[in-house]
Amino acid sequence: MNKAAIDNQETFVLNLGPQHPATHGVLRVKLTMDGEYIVHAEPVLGYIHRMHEKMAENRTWAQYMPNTGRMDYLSALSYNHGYAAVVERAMGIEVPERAEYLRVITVELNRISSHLVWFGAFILDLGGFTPLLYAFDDREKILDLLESVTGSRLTYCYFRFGGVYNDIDENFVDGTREFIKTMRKSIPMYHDLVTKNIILMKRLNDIGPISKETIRKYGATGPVARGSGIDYDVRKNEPYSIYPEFDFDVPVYHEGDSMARYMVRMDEIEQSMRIIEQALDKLPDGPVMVAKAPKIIKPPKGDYYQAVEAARGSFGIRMVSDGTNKAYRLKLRSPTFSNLSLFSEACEGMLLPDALALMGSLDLVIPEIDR
Amino acid sequence: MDFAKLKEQLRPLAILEDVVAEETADVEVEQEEGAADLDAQSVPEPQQLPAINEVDHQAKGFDLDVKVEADKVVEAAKILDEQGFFLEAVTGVDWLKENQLEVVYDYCMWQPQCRVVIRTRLDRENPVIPTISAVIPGANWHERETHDFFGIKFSGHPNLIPILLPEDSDFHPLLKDFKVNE
Amino acid sequence: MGAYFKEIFTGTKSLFVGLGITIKQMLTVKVVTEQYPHEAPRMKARFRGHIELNPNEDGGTKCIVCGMCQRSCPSGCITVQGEKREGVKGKVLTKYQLDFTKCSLCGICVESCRPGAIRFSKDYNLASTRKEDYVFDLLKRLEEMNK
Amino acid sequence: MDSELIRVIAFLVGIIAFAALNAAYLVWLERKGAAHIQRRIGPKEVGPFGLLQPMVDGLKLMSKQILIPDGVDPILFRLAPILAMIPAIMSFVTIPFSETLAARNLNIGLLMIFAFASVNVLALLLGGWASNNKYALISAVRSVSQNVAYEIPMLVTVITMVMITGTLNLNEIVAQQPNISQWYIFRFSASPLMPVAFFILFICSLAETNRAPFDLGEAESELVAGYHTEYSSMGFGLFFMGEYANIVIGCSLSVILFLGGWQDPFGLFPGVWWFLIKLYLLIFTVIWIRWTYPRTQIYGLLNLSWKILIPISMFNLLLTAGFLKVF
Repeated sequence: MNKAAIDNQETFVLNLGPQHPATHGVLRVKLTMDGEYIVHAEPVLGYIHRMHEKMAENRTWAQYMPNTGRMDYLSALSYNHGYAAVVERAMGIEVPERAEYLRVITVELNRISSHLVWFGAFILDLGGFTPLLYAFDDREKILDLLESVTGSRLTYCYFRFGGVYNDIDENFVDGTREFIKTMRKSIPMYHDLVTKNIILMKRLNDIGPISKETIRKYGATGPVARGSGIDYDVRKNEPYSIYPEFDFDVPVYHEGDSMARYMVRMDEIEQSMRIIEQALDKLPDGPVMVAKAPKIIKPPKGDYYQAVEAARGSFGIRMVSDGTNKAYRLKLRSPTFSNLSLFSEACEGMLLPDALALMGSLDLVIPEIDR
Repeated sequence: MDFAKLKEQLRPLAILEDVVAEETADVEVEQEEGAADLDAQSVPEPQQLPAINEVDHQAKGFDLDVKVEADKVVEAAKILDEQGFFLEAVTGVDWLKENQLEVVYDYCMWQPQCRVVIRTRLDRENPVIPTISAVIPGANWHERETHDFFGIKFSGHPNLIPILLPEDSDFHPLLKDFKVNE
Repeated sequence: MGAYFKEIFTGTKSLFVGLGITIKQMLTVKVVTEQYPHEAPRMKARFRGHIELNPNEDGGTKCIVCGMCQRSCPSGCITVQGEKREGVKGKVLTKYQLDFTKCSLCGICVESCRPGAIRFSKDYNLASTRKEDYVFDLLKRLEEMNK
Repeated sequence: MDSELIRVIAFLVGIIAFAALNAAYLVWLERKGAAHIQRRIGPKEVGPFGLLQPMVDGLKLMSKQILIPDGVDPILFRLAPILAMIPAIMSFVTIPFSETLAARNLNIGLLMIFAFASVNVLALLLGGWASNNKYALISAVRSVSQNVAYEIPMLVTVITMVMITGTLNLNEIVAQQPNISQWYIFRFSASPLMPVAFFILFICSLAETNRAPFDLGEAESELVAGYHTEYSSMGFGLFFMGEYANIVIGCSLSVILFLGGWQDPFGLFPGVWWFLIKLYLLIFTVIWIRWTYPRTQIYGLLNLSWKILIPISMFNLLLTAGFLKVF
């Protein structure tokens, strides 16, 4: 913004990260600062790059499933879902209805837990510590529920090609209903404690506005896009699994500022709960695994694409199969990679704390960016 | 968005390609296949159609598949950008046997849902392709990533340094002849 | 001017509401944390710990040394060895080693095992300063379990 | 030795011991309070209810090596933590814990406290500057602008108080409020805005001591640890103690000026316990506030000061002057 300042060398470079409390992981942002104003920001990525895409080429299709959950440790199931769905699409596997319901229930639970962590961490970025622990308390209930079904708490690896690997029991259904009841009570509390707080409103309203055009040019998706007035949700626009059977809204806010993104996510928690409730009501009986599951996974030649709505946006998998038991090429399109790429443009001329609020509102999960 | 109009706009960009008999399976095409293989360099036969194919979304996950020459990707990006598409990802595929590198651009539109794939093949020895980051700034990082993984050079790219790999890396791990040390 | 005072008023009110919520949490909600070393968590029935050999009725192993687990493991952390013995049909398991440093607890091995010879253990309390401690000899573990 | 000297030495030792112990146990209170607000238990392993935890923490801090990083200004770097501590301790000299329990019953006690309070900001500035660390420098600059902004409404409010009380002597101010109806916070005959004045003073003392939600200086999610990023061991410890001592001073002032100091609310048994009860209730409020709100932003903070607190305190000043003239 301030060209004169750069020319006169009145700027300095501030290294935000790779180890910094606000970057939630090992992201480094090279900030050129004019006082506390950001002249230029350059995110430096790749500190936990693991080359998941090469691993896909060295493992069988089934063996790669655990990897997908490890990309985004907060909403691992969405990523499992995307991967399972693309292989099923290629092989033409019909997933039993009950399995689809279980997928939706668990993915939506996982989405709520992811948003809760984001909520806590975002307020932590803004200097409020307590909401983090309230959010973690609520999330703990989800983790317990998911653990009772999948067997683990973070990297679930619950889906299989053609279904899920375990059926749920009555306890899970009751527990989920119980959880939704308590969550319905918690959300107004969060709104009273955080959303309506004048300090928070002052910090988020009109901070970091992102225009519709910027969103489109950078390919941002998910709550970031929906906070800028773009009504795009893969679950609605390009329905997969059994999402068309549920009645839910896509929260859209038009302001484009950090508050809008915040509100989108808070509203999404409510919508996810609605989906879960409907799914529990309609849950059909039947197998959770396709009866004639192919023993050896060898998708036919060709390339396939599948997008799913992960907690952070549209997660896409482009797979190229050469008809063998390993992927020829597997491209993982992670939503936060695109979402973060607009940060550099959006934060120019902002104060450092505002830029961190903006960064927090993008909901970064670094392993997912770096893959 | 008018899908048919978009197809018309993209049609001139697509390379001409021998039609592989599929859903448009005609007897003529089948006859031509052998002939086209014999002299691929000859003047395009009427049966060599532009490589712009509508794809069954249910089966493949995208709607339009366009093969273009490397120097047409910018033009394609402009057309799609004007139509309101956004760029999902840029990536590559290494076709070692054919000694070619494929660059794939995934475009998507929010409403109505439409996914367009632009793909182009490059020579593996000298993979250079113009950048589309001037048209779509979001492509910047995706192209850097593709450069990291495949060594594809995006000419005109403002900042083609490694993004995910270490800044001093000189290897391209997604090439098929890259050896993985287990 | 009206908006100015209104903002002061609503803002102050929101601050007091916040204070009310936290003090209510402090006074009414009981502690939810688990006092870990004093009270150990109970693992869920499906908890995916590291694998262990599933004993049959007489304490032996059900393993038929087919090697499916070894092949299905994405990380290559399972080593199975067996040998032919006289008078016994099929192979006899001589070594079942799990390199837990590489294991990602995905559970594919357990699913791939047709005789049901391996299962998840409930161990979560794994800590050591040496890497070698995480190379488990599951056959030995089975013997110890039988004692 | 004459008794006056013994008295001074005894009080000095007492004050330093009080400041140190108080800081240690305020940390304990802070951790416990935060924990229970957050549905946790907090320190509980060392001693009953974790009461020995602050002692052990203090020992740990003292036994650590003082690291002086390369490139720092060696003199200023060492000076800053001391400078953070001294004004806080000096201010204690004039605080009347009870009618007789005060090191010095100064006529200009109020003035002295504010004089030392403004020195405090120098410590932050020096610490931030000498650390040769960009985060610390940003933090120092923020702290200074914040302190300057909040000194004004604070002093205007205090001037209002001085106009009402007619004295700068803290003990006399307390003596004027023998029971709850005569506490200055409820003295509507002096000015109908007295509770507002109390809030302004309280908010300002929060801001002056860099406490949440005004802790821009050590905003840990932005500036790592602010001006004491580079400090280790007791260098950090002194900053820490200084901060808590300042909280005590700020809250004491509020108690003395508005809540009747050591006076019993019912006018029965005045004494040091009443002062301590009021003081710690107010300190608990400070802690409670910290664990409730997110941090303000620098312009929000300055807006609050320049657009809200200063006009209101100025108005209050005029109003009080008018009331004094008329009644």
